[in-house]
Amino acid sequence: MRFAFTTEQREFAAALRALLANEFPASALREVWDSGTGFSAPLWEQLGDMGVLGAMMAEADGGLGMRPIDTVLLFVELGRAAVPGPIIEHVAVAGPALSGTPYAAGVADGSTMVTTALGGSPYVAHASAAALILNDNGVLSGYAVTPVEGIDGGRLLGVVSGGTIDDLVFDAMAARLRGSLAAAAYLVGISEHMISVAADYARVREQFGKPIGSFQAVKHLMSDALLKVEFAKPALFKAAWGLSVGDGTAALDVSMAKALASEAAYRTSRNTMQVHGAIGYTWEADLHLYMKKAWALQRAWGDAPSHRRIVRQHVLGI
Amino acid sequence: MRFAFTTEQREFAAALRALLANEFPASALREVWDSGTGFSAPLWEQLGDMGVLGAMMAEADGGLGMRPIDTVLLFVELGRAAVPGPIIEHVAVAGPALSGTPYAAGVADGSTMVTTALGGSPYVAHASAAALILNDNGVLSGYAVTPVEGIDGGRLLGVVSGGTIDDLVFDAMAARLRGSLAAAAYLVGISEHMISVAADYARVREQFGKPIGSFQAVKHLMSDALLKVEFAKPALFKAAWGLSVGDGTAALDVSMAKALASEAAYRTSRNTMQVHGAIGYTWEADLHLYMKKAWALQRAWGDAPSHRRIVRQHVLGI
Amino acid sequence: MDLHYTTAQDEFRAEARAWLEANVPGQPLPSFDTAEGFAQHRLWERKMYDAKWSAVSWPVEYGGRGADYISWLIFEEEYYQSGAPGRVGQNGIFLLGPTIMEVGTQEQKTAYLPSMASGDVVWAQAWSEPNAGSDLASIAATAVRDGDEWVLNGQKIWASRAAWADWCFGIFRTDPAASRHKGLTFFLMPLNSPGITVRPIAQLDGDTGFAEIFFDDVRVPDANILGELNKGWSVAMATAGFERGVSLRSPARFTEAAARLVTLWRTHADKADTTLADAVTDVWIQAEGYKLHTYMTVTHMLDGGTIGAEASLNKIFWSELDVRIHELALQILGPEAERIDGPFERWVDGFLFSLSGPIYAGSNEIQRNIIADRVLNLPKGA
Amino acid sequence: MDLHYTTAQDEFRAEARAWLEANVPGQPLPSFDTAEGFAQHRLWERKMYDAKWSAVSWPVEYGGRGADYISWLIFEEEYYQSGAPGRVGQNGIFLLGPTIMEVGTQEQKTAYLPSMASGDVVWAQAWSEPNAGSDLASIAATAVRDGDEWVLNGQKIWASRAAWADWCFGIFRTDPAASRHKGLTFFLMPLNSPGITVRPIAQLDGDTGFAEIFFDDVRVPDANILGELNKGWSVAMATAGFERGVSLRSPARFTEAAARLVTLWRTHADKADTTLADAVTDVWIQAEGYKLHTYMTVTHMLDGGTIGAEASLNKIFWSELDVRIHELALQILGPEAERIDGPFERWVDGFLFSLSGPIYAGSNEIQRNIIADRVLNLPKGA
Repeated sequence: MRFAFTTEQREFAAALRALLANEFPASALREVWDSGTGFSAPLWEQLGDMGVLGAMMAEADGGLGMRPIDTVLLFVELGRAAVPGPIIEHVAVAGPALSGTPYAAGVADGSTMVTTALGGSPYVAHASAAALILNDNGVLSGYAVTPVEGIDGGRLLGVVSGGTIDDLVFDAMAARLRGSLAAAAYLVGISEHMISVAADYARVREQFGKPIGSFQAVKHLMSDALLKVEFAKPALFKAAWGLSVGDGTAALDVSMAKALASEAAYRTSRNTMQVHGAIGYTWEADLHLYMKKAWALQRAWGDAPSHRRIVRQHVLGI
Repeated sequence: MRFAFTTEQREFAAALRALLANEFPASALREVWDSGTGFSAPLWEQLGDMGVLGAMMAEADGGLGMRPIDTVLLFVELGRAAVPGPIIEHVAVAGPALSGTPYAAGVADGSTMVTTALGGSPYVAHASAAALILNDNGVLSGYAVTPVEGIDGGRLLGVVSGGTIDDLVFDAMAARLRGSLAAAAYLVGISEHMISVAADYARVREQFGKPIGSFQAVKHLMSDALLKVEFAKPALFKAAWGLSVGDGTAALDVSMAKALASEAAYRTSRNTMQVHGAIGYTWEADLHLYMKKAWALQRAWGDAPSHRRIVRQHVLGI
Repeated sequence: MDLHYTTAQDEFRAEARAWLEANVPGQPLPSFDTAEGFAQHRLWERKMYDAKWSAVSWPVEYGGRGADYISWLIFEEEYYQSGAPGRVGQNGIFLLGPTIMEVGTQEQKTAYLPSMASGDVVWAQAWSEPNAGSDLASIAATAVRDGDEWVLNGQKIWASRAAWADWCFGIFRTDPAASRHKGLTFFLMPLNSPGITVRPIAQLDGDTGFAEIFFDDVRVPDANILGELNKGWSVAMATAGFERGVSLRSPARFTEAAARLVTLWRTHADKADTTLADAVTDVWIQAEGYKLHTYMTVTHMLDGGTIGAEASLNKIFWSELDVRIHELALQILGPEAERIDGPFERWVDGFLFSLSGPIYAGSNEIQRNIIADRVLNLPKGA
Repeated sequence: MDLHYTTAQDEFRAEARAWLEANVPGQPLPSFDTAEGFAQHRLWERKMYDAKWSAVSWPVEYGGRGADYISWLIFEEEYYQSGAPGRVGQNGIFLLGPTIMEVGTQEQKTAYLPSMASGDVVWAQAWSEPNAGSDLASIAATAVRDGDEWVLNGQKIWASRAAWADWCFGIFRTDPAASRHKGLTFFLMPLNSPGITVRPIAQLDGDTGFAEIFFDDVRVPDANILGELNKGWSVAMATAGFERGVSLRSPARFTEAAARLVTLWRTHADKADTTLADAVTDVWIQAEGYKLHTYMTVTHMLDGGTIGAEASLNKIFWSELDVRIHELALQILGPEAERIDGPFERWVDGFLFSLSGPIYAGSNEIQRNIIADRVLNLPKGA
């Protein structure tokens, strides 16, 4: 029994965090929103160079052959920076499913961007940015996208039509689990970022002659958010381990992780916005770029109630 | 449309409040707990003299012929003092049901104490104190009581056996509605008392060199309790009016009132105990005498979830 | 107590419903936080004014019907049920108007009220400043007397409707020696006055529902002071009382939203999930409770009572109820909740707007302090 | 990361389970907050000590097994699952014991630890004073040096187990010139010392789980100081850290309670009500989350890490989880929840006890301040 990450796992995540802190501040994310492309081509290339895009693909495909436990901290970091584009879909979901296929090399180095349509949504996220869509039947290419306006400028939505499907047999259930897990990790990362942004604000913003962070009401809003996030993490990490070693309760653990992470992220968005006051309700403040990603991902890959029902089935049998 | 009480209604309640403030402070309630009788004989007599015990019985029976709207404020006051014994059962439930029966005179002047067994509980509250039990079949007398220990020393529980039943046809549904309404009113009264006790404590108790009531954490615990209570009241009063005039949605309104009052009372018990700190966890502090009554009555006459299901049936049809 | 409506009230309701059914635009108007939408909403205000529906509770001479609060609540219920447009004239008709009637001179009433009721003059409110938000008393904007005029300087922010409004009202420091709540005066001025610059601020949904207003030697005559010199705080608090209390958020708004949520539940929710059904039922109950609470409050006011700090209870209640209603709607919508331009746009917009509720008109944290201090008489915080 | 237990850990679990199955009393013992129950619980501690189970994580020389934290968690899981009695020796074994091992002298370790592990000496903790509750640093009880002895005066309150315990520990002001956290010293003393008066306090359930302790010229030798003179605060905080952190409330307590709640749901709840089922599922998830969080914390400590203010996160989490578990149980029980002497007595007692969780060991309001100040580095409050 050892509940800790290896030095290698922590160092890879730290390197990614450093890269994103330097290369992808909130201003860069805002540029992506303004550009209307839904992703950052230069960042995508850097993530490819770093090996992140093919991290979970076989080494034979040019990937790093990493398991969920090796990459869960990476998704926390990708979430902390709210990296736009199909990062969850490409890296955690499609990548491993496409290992050993003719698409593998392009996916591993990122030159072929893939998104997925495995959820129950009528809309496909990142369809316009990606070249391929992995759906339950296989790999869709040459499709048309009718865009619809989504809440998150880093996650463009569209209705997909046409295209040619290249049949592929893969474990769609396992793919969904990887997606839910990566989304949960990403939500934990966003939440930690929102907390840190709100704490910074609460230290400097003064009212009644004192920093607002010195008022108990603000302290408790912040503590309550942190509490939710801190107690989502262990469930997240256990689920990542379970998926990696094929533990019997891995699917259950993923549902617990996604339920806890979704609720933590939503609560954090509410409390940190409240701490910001009116400025948190503006388009100019960066907070909304992260809140809106959290609101989209809290439902993508299964919202908290649906994942709790999965746990309920296991615990209570109904 | 006029949502206010008459001067008479308010003055009767004010008189009762004054009587209870003088005659039945917490020390008197504590004596009842210590006595193990579950009610106060002298107070019962005073309430009889005041007309409260027969308030809802016909004048021909020696009652005051009052409707729920005329008595709802009385039950708020009875709750504020956490008056022990079958006050809800005798006054609101059995009294009107026994109008015009041979029992009427004794019930109206209080010389015959009645409790009820119309709920789904295996235990009968106040059975040992009362001489008669009104159940779905009629009036039970000469019964034996096997006491069980209840949480509220002002509401003794027992298992009833034997006795002779005097068949009586009465509107048991209406009786239950009157009981739920009176319990809701009583819970509002207890809640207001717990809030006032905790506010008094927060004004004088000092920590960190200041009254604890000056800390936002304490202010917000208190405000949240008051918020629940203030928004339970209008629903309570509307239900009392509806029962009085035979309004079509009266049953629904009673369920709303009991659900809101039960939740308000429980939240108030939690928040006011937290404001008290360790002293609130003691037997010596008076708070527990009121909290435990609230915990018993939040479930008696239907708890919040069951009453909410009744509203759900009306609103959503499931 | 008699919760039946009178025949007159029933007839008033029928009249309002008939007019609304005949006149409410078939298509929802564009957001009044856009230039085009603002213009269309102004026309709607005019249309209501011509039929004497724009300010039903106002005296007849100023364009109202002299209706009492109960009738006003009835009108609001019909208004929200009819799906009529939002009230772009709200700052004036519901907040400033009642204040002018309370403390204004006859000249001011005659000058401002009819044009306010007709929508010819739409008002923006300018309370907050960059360093005076929750701590409103730390107003720094100044007004200095110069002859029979005042020269205003400073900056206001979060001024709702200011992007396209005609006039604005706010408080300025007229006695530099006084501090906090003292020495403030309530001014009214046209937004096109020389020296005023308006910078719209985009809110969560991208629309510019509020703005910054910069005052650079803006000259305002003595006559534009509302209430007494240096007594602006109490005038402002009267207005804020209206805002937090009954007038800003009439219960009809929430009973209507709760009813829409019930419909959404019927059409889109999994009926076997009683968790969701119970949650929907709970907000329906809360909306009913808020409605009843308001009828009780207005009866109290009709009896000559006033609402003070209790208004803070309302503000917390409706703002948290509004958030909860929309959270549940988005939960029911699931993946559709991520789309903001689709058939469910109103729910997503409503969710974003609801998040401002716990913040504006005094954050709910401040409201809880007010309740503790003034209703429960707890000692003031450090 | 490897969440599989090692063979040695599996064997340890099997050994613990076997012993507990063979030795746990068939009938629950009377509450250790009664004289009779206290005596019986003391005997149980002795029985565990004889089999080396009373303090598994302690070094062998003091009566433990030198088990690491993981094994301790495993033992706790087996212990709660077995329905074994509550630990009357808890204050000593889980709180004071570890502190003595950390800062005590060899003499103190030899003198106090074995008798603590065996239950021969049961310890009471005496932190709070009537005017030093949440504000623990405002300790007023004093200790004045007299030769090689100290003379203690003052009053302690909420001293758990003090009604029947043998010894107690607490902090006293030894430097009258110093204020707040400075000038305090940590003392150990027998409760039968001349000058000590113990007044038991009845708690919510009527039992006397804690007491007031009055010190009237109580003489304590130098040797009974734990840690350095005037450094009592840091010693106390180390102890409190254990209390809020892993040691006081091992997750097994809550996973076991959640499992019992699931059983209660199966036997007594309306299965069509998914609202209740989802709520039960939610607390089951919370209990699992707390367990996993503890395994992560413990691995961190095995790697040489320490837990500081993060302990406050644990304390809030387990105390609120415990309340929630029991609220749901009482909701399921319905009318039976009003009876306290029946077949469901454990649930009702557990509910009452759970309400103390958000208060003792530092109220959850204080814990939230600590998290904000020390984990999130927000500015200290006024």
